[in-house]
Order: sequence, then C-alpha cells, then structure tokens
Amino acid sequence: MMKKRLSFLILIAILLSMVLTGCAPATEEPAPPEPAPAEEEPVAEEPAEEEPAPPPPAPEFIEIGASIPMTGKFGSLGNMVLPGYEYAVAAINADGGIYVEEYDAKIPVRFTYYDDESDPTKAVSKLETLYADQDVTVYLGGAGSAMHAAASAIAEKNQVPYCGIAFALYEIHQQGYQYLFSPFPKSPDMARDVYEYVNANVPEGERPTKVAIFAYNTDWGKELGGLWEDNAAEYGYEVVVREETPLAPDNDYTDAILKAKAAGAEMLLSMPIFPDGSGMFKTMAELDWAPKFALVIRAPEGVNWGESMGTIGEYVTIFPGWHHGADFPGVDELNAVYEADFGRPADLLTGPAYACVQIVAAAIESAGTLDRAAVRDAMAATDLETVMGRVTFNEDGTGNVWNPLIQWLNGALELVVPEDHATAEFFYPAPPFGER
Amino acid sequence: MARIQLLLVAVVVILLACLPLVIEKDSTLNLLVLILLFIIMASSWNILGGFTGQTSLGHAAFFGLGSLATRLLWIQGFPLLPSLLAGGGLAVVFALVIGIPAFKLKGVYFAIGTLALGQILFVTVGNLFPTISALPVEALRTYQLAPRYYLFLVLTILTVGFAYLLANSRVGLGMMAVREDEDAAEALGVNARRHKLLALVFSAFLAGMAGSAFAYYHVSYYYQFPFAPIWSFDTLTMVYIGGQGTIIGPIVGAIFFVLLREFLVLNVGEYHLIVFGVLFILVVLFLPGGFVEAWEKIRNLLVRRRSKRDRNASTTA
Amino acid sequence: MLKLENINAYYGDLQALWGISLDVNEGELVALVGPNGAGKTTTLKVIAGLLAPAAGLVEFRGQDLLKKSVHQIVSLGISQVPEGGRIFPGMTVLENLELGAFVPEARKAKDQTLQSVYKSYPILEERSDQLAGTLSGGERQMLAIGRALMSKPRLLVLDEPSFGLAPILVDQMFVMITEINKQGVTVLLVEQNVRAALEVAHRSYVIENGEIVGEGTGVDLLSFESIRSAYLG
Amino acid sequence: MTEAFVQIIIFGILIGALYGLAALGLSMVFGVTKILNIAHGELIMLGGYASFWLFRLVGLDPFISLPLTMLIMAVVGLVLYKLLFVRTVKLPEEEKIKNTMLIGFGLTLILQNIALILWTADDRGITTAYSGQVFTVLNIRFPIVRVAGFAVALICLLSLHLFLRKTYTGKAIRATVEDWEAAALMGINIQQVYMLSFVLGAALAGVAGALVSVTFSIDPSMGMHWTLKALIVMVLGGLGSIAGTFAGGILLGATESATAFLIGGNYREVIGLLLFLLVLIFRPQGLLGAKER
Repeated sequence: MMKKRLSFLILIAILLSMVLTGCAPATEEPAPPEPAPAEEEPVAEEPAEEEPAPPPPAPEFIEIGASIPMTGKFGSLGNMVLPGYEYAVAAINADGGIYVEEYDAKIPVRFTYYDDESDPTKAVSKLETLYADQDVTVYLGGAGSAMHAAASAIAEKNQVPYCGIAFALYEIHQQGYQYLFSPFPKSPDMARDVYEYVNANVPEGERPTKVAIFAYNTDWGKELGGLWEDNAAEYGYEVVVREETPLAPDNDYTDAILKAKAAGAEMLLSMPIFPDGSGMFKTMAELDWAPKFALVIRAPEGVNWGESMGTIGEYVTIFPGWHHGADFPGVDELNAVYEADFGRPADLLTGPAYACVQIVAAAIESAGTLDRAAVRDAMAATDLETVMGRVTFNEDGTGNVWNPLIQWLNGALELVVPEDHATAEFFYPAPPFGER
Repeated sequence: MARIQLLLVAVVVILLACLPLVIEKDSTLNLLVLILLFIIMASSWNILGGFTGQTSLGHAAFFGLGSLATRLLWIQGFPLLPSLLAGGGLAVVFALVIGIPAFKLKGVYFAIGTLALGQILFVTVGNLFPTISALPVEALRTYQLAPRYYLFLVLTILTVGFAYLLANSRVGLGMMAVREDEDAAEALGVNARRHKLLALVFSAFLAGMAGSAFAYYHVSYYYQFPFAPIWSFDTLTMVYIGGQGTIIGPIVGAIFFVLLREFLVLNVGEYHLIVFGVLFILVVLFLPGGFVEAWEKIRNLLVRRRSKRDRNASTTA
Repeated sequence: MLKLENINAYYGDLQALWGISLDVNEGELVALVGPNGAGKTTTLKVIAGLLAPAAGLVEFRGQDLLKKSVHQIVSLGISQVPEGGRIFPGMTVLENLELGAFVPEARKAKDQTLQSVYKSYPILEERSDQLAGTLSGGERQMLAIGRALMSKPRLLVLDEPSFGLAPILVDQMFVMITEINKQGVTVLLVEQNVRAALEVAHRSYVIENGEIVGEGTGVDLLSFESIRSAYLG
Repeated sequence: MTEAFVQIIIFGILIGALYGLAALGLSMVFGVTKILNIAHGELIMLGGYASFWLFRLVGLDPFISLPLTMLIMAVVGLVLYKLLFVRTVKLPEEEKIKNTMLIGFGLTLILQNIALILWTADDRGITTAYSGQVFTVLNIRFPIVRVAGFAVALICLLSLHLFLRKTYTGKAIRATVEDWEAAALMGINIQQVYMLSFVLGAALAGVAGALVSVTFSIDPSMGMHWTLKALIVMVLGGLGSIAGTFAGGILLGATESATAFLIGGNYREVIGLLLFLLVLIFRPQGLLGAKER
C-alpha cells in the first residue's frame, strides 16, 4: 500500500517537473532546429525582390542581453549600471538603430536584462536563457567581480562577446578569454595612477609618504593591495601598514586604524564596500586619524556617501572610471536625460555603462554583420571616442581608458584630476576631522 | 497495479534521460540541472531533518566541502570519477568530525549550532581560497552540458532511490523512532546516537555529491560561494514546503520552489521576489504541513466521505 | 450550575469522549472518577475551553461556554487546578498567587483574597518570596489550590489533586477540599483515588473509555460490584 | 600596546551591546510565542529606515526619535502579526517553529524588495553633528554615538526587565513562557500575550535599527546579516534570558574585537563563532539560561 502510493507520487512529481520545465521554453513556437551554432550566418529564406544582389531580410531586432544584480549585495552597483545601458540603447534606437551592412539596414536594438539577485549561479542560468531564447549577439556585463567572473566564463563558453564595467580585477583577463572586454580602469592602472596623481599635484615635501593599505582578502583586494605595495617605493612612498580583512559589511578597523595612526601614516588606500567603508571612516573620526590623502574605491561612489557621512566623508577620493563632468562628446546629452529622470547628473558608473553600449554598437556596425565572432573581432579592434573618452582594447580584453580622480568636496562628487576636465580643484591635505 | 506504476516511473526516467537529445536549448537543461540539484539537496537534508528529526541549518557546509574537494582535484587534472567521490568523502569526514559534539545539542540549539558551523566554513574557505575558480579556456570551449545533466540525473535517482529504500528499512525505521521520541527509541533498543550519526553521514555524503556535481557543472565561481548560508535555507525551505519526512515532499518542494522562482524572474521583472514571497507565504498559510500533507488531507476527505464517521473532528490540541 | 450534555470530543482522528453528560449544582462537591485514560482530563479540557468538542453542549450558570475562550471562562468563575498543579516554577510563590487573581474582578479584591489564602495556608506566606520551583510536592499542590482560589471562583475544578502525594498528605488534601466546599465554593473533583473521592463527594460520576457508566452518591457507587472490583481492588 | 588593546575591547563591548539589543527582540518573541522570526533582521532594517527618514526629512535626531521609531515598528509588528503570524499560534510547538520560519522566509523577500523599490539599493547612514566626537578617560576614547547606543541598549534591557518583573502584564508574559496552558487557566488571554510580545519584539528591532543607522549603515539587504548575528547571540546568552542575551552580545562583540587585535581581521567572525560553539557544547543552555526543563 505504502509502496504503491509512493511510486505513484514519485511518478506524478517527475511528470509534473517534465511538463512544467517543458512548458517554459515551449511557449515560443517550436522553431525549426537551427542549422548550426553561431558560426554560420543566418540564412535568408526568400530573396527580396528590389535589388539585383539583394541583402537577406533583416532581423527585427539586434538582441543584446545582460544579467544584472538588481537586488542583493551588488544591487546598488547594478542600479547605477542599468540606466547607462538603457539610455544608450534608447539613444541608438531613436536614431533608427545600428546600421548593419549585411542587411543594408538600420536595425533597432532590443535590450533584455534579468535580475540575478547577486547570485553567480543564477547569473549563469540567466545568461544561458538569454543565449537560448533571445539568441543575443552581445552580452553586457552586470556589476561586481564575482558576477563578472561567472558571466564572462559563460560568454566564453557560448562565444558571445561580453562588454562589462564596474570591475577592476585584472587577473580574470589573464586566462586567455577571447570574448571578454572591459573598458574600465584595472588594478595596474589604479596602482600607478594614485601615486602619479598625488606626485603631480602635491609638491615634494608636502607629500604623504607613509601609506596604510586596508585591503580585502579577496582576489581583487590581494591583487590591488599587492600592486599598491609593490609600486610604492618607485614613487617615493613607504607602506607602513597593510591590513587584510574579509569582505564583510561590519569589519572592525579599530586595530588597523590605531596601527596606522601609531605608524604615522598619512595616506590611506582602501576598497571597502559601503557599510564597511562608512564604519571605517566613522571609526577613523572617533580615533582621530585623518589621513591627508585617502583613496577609497567603491564605498563613496554613490551620492548617498555624502548624504550619509557628512563631513566625515569629505575629501575622500575615488577611481570610478568616469564622472558626469567629463568633457567628452555625448556626456551632456546623457546628463540631460539622466537629470530628467533622477534629478541629478548621471552617476559614476552610468557613464561607463553607456560607453559599453556605444562600443558594442560601433563594433556591430564595423563588423557589418551579427555574426558573433566577427563582432568580437571588430570589438577587439575598437578605437572609439565615447562618453568616457577614447577607448581601445589590449590583447587581454582590458581597455586603455581614461582614469579620472574624483573627490568628495562640499558634499558633492567633483572631478579633480586630470585638470583639463576638472570640475573643482584637488584638495590637499585633508584636515583633521575636528576641524571640518 | 504496483508493477504498472513501477513501469511508469521507469518510463519517466527514460524520458528524462532522453531529454538532452530532444532539447537543444542549454537554458532548459540548465533549469533542469538546478531542479535536480535541489532535489538532491532537499532529499539529502530530509534524511537528517525529516527522518531523524535533526533540523540542520548548516547543510551548505557539506555541499560546499563536496564542491571544494572536487573542484580542486578535478581542475588540477585528476580523473573525474575519483574527484567526484572525493567530494562526497570529504563531506563524510567532516560529518564524522562534527557528529559527536553536534548531537549533544538538541532542537533549536542543534539548528543554530550547525548554522554557526556552516558560517565558520563559509568565512574560512573565503579566507583560504580568495581567488575565483574558472574553467580554463580550452575546457570552456569544449564544455558540454549533457554529461553534467546526466550526472545530476543519476545522482538524483540514486539519492531518491536511496532515501526510499532507507525509509523502508530497519535503519530508517530506527531513525524515525528517534525522531518521534529519543528515549522511547532507546528503550526499544534503537541506538539513538548511532542512528543520528548514520543519518548525518548519509545526508552529508549525498549533499557532498551534489556539491561535487556542482563543481563539475559550474563554469566559474568563488570557492566560498557553495558554502553560503542561502543554500541551507533554500534547501530547508523546499523540504518544509514539500513535506518533511516523506520521499516525495522534497522533490515536490524543490520543483515548486525553483520553477516558481524562475517563472517569476522571467516574467514579473522588478517585483518578482515580492510576488514570490507573497505566493510562498500563501502556500505556507493555507497548506501548513506542506504539499504532501495537503494531499493526504484531500485523500482523507475523499475516503471519509464514504465512512459514516463524524468529519467535524476537532483539530485543536 | 455546570451542565455538560452529550459531549463528543476528538484528538485529531481519535475520539476521546462519547456523549458525556453531567451536572454540578450550586454548592455541591461532585467527583468524577475513573481509570487512567478514561477521559477525565479531556472532560476538564472541554470545560476549560482548551478543547473544542465536536458535538454537545456546555453551560455554566445559563451561559454557553462553547462560545467563550479560555480566559473568558475563567472570568465567569470557573477555576481549574490542572493535573500536577502546573505552578510556574520560575516565579515566586507570591507571583504565582497574584497571577491567580488575574481576571479583573478578582484583581480588585486581590489583597483581601491573598490574606484569606495566607490564613488558610500559612506556609505559603512563609515562602512567599521563594521561587515556586523550590517547594516540596505538598506545598506545590497547596500553592496550586491557593492560586486557583485567588480568582474567587464559583466553581473550583480539581484534576487529580492527590496525585503523587504522600499518603498523609492525601488525607490532608481531601480535608482541605471539603473545607473549601464548606466555605461555599462548588467543587468538581477528578480523582483516581476512587475511595477517598467517593467518600467526600456528595455525588459522583464514573467514567470509562470516554463514557459515563455510573452515577450516584458515593455510598451507592461503593456498593456497585463493578466499581468495587475495578477500582478498589 | 595594552592601551590599544583596552581601546579595542571597549569598542567591542560597545558594539556588543548593539548585538545584544538586536537579539533581544528575537529572543523575546521566540521565548514567549515560539515564533522563530527569520525576518527579524528585516525589521531591524525597517527600523533603521524609519530612523533615517525621520532624520533626513524632519531633521529629528535619531536618539530623540527613538520613541517614534519604536511606535512605527510596533505598528508594523502589529500588522505583520495580525496578518500572518496569528494564524500559526495554535499550531503545536514544532509545527509552529517550522511554519513561522517559512513565513519569515517569505517575509524577508517581501520586505527586502519593497525597501529596495522604495529606497533603492543604496546604503544609507546617519551622521549627526556629534558623530565622531569622543570623550576621553585615561587616554581611552569613548565615542559619544557608541556610548549613547550602549546606554540605549541598557535602558531597553532594564525597562524590559522591570516590565516583566513588576507589572501584571509582564508577569502574565512570564507565566505564558513557563506554561501557557496553566497561564490560560489563570484567565490570561494568551492570544493577547503573544501579540503583545511580537509587537514589543518589533519595537525593540526598531531601536536596534536606529542604532545601526547611526553606528553603521543600512541597506535593504542587511537583514540576513543581523538575523544571523541575533540568532547566534540569542542562543549564546540562553533562550529566554534577557540579561543573558545582553551578556552574550557583549561577549561576542568583545571576542570579535580581541580576535581582530590578536589574530587579525580575517578570523574575527570565525573565532567568535567557535567560542559560541564551545559555549553551546559545554553549556547548552547558554551563558545565563536556565537549565533545560
């Protein structure tokens, strides 16, 4: 009796699972099996009549897809990235789309994205869905290294060009991936530029020579922390404290700060996520250690840093890859549409996201086809003026990009280096917390 | 009759086995893999939590250890099968190490204790292996989903089959006796500690194997990721919503949970998690014992209609 | 005063009471006796509102108890001493007694009632600041009864008050119960100690397998051969 | 060196009080009603946002607005209880724990994502004029915000203690914890006791949230972190023991900080959890918990 019921139930369950899973993709009409993977060009079914050598009928859309963390721990980054994609796509479509030579037509772009809840496994399944159901030509990246790492491997597997920003991890580009492109400052850039910028803007003798590094015990934290340490001597700096913490929202920096203070460190290099970074700076204020120069990547990137931290968060600098004050073509237009929706100029990561779509569009146009391998090759050959300046790519998919230094001044994010784009003057040295 | 049903189960299994030949879309297979993965997780949790009554919030630890061992070995060129088994093996070793002290804890204490254990591993693995584990480019280029799918399918059949055999065995009955009343079970000659430990070992091995398969399946992730507490919570949730202590419950729970969530994320957009949460709570409120119990109730109602017994039996206790 | 009619009650699928009917009149001391598992405690749960019967009628002073929740039934004047006393061991003796007077009317007269309870059971006053969990078995039972009296009940329901007590204390217990009854509180007493219960009760019911099988004065029932052989050995 | 150590331990203790406070509401609700509210961290999150918006929009200092935050969260708690948890109170204990966990799980998703839509995924924090200010005793720095947070936690603890000891309602709650059936037979309305406890728990979560928003920062997905911490502290201190919960929080905070100093930040959480497991194995009832009944 028991046995009978059980096997019956198992049967029901398995049938159910089949029916349900079978249904999800089956909502589309059972398309005739595609002849082959991406290598082959879409075959024209019927020749058009107008021209002697008529181009095949153009597909309705160029499909571009992304899996973006809109919720979960990378949600705040995803929320800065998404509008950049959407505005760029809207701008392209307002112009009729991207011209593709093969079809001799402008084809509008259809951008599909799914929320992966900051979970790399879900990102993988979303990207596979985009590949299978939308047959995307290009993937746009999400946000956060963990997400990019998973996503770029899928891109490589499916051989879909992948353009992603908001991750500085360099190592991931050294695995021989062919389809991964990232027009964003990487650790080696960040590890040199910080010293160069300070040296260029602060006269010798006033420079903060003793450096404290608070880095995460993650691949990027180790990578960038190590490079900061390695490069210091070359530029006349000495790393006196290097503290490693786990990537957690609530690290206790009391010990690290007391050490830095005792060692006389005047420069702080760090990369905390927001809750951790705000805790770090509140503790610094409480322990009265105000480094003259602080580069804090990540936490202060959103406007909420200023709102939340008040004077404690002032004078902090960042390498976000972009700023709405940048003097490049298209920036004003982007700021205008952004302002209309959000009541402020575009956020720091919105610009690079916008540039990503510009790069993708240019690559498709230059490839003249939607064949993914050809688009990849065109992308590798990118030399384009975008909202983040001129972008070219290296062999490994890293970009040669502009890397501005942004500083929090009077409650606003100001572009301070390079001078020709600056919206405010670089402020140095940061005064003690009590005097702000 | 039973023979016909057994035959049908076999047919379904064969159908599932044929799916990769019919389905060209990786996304569908990926979804199936996710469902199978959670059926294994839920069924294995159920051996410890459902049969033996020891509610663990640290199941992710076994899953994580399985994936860790397999990934480290396999990526370094070890043959696949031993690598997979090493994953299950490591989970078992860990289960044996923690088993004795862990079972000194009862009820909520056991649950939170295992949660803490899971967290310890989560943080430690993150500290020790901070770098990403991506498949090398050549492996990506030749990556085939079908073998992964079959691995999960085989593991699922083995897990569910094992759970079924266990439930109907002497040992399984002993486990359930321990769940109902530990002292009474001891009085009947059931060695409670040994049964609990055995359940933990089975449970750990199967979850570890799920982790092993995950390591073989997933192209790129951080070593720490499979240790995240959400794996434990999702698993437990599926078992509860399906029906604890039954064979079919974890299966139904896993299918319901994964499919509903996937359906919503693809169709509802921004609000998908809110809708999921609401639907989820509705199911809990109206089917408080999970799907299996709801099914039993319906059956009982149908049966009772035939009997003259008073159906207004009170349920207050 | 209290009237149960044709009560059927279940635990899940298991029927525990089959058509129980009984009456308790004002001022009476009624005993409900029967073997273990006969349904005595279940009957009391129905009276207290802790278990909803599937069918039947429960009335107290003309009010339908089935429509009342547990705490409302207490404020109507029915106070139960549950099996084993069920005092709150982590609270002091005084706190236990105070909680006895939780219902609003009783709370108003709390201090007075407390004095009269102390007078009847001086040991409770001595121990008033002690944790109830540290009391001896007899003292606990005394506290449980004192606590029940704090609500100034019209009907006191006692579930196995002699259970687990030393023989000397059992006798004292029945003296105490008689005393309470003499002071004007109606008492419904559930007992396994059949002989003692029948001796003090004005009327008694015999319950077996969830059914009332006998009713009468104590002496009547003692003469029943079946009762004799079954319960008195 | 020793001075630095003392400084670090002081900070750890001050944070630990916040852990204790976060666990207090959870422990209270679980102890009385056996509702294991996995969404407690989300209530802390909502409390944090309440405090944040009162500060941003009305300019109310987070410490001044505490009663208001508590009130708001009490209402939230009441609604959640009436809407969801009231349906579970009649279930037997094990079923109840299970089902309330599941409801809490769903609630977690709902509250988190409502917060996300209403207030975006951005982290927020409150920085007042006195943030960062300290007073110094014997060279040890005492930040005003953290000390005030400690004081608030202590006041909550003491008021709750007095409430449970001295008032009739408080005694009814304790009686319900000890034996709900016997308590019902005293004429105590158990349903009301449950509801009250849940509302109180939510209000306490509100206080914790307000303190988190000044000491750390808040965002929609912060709940899980605090639920885990609160669960650990609840058990560490001993189920149902208020003082124990508080002591457990402080012990955890101090241990974490000491670890950061002695071993390094990487293993801060690990050592804290190991300590927790050791306490659990050798003293299963928790630090100050009563022996198992």
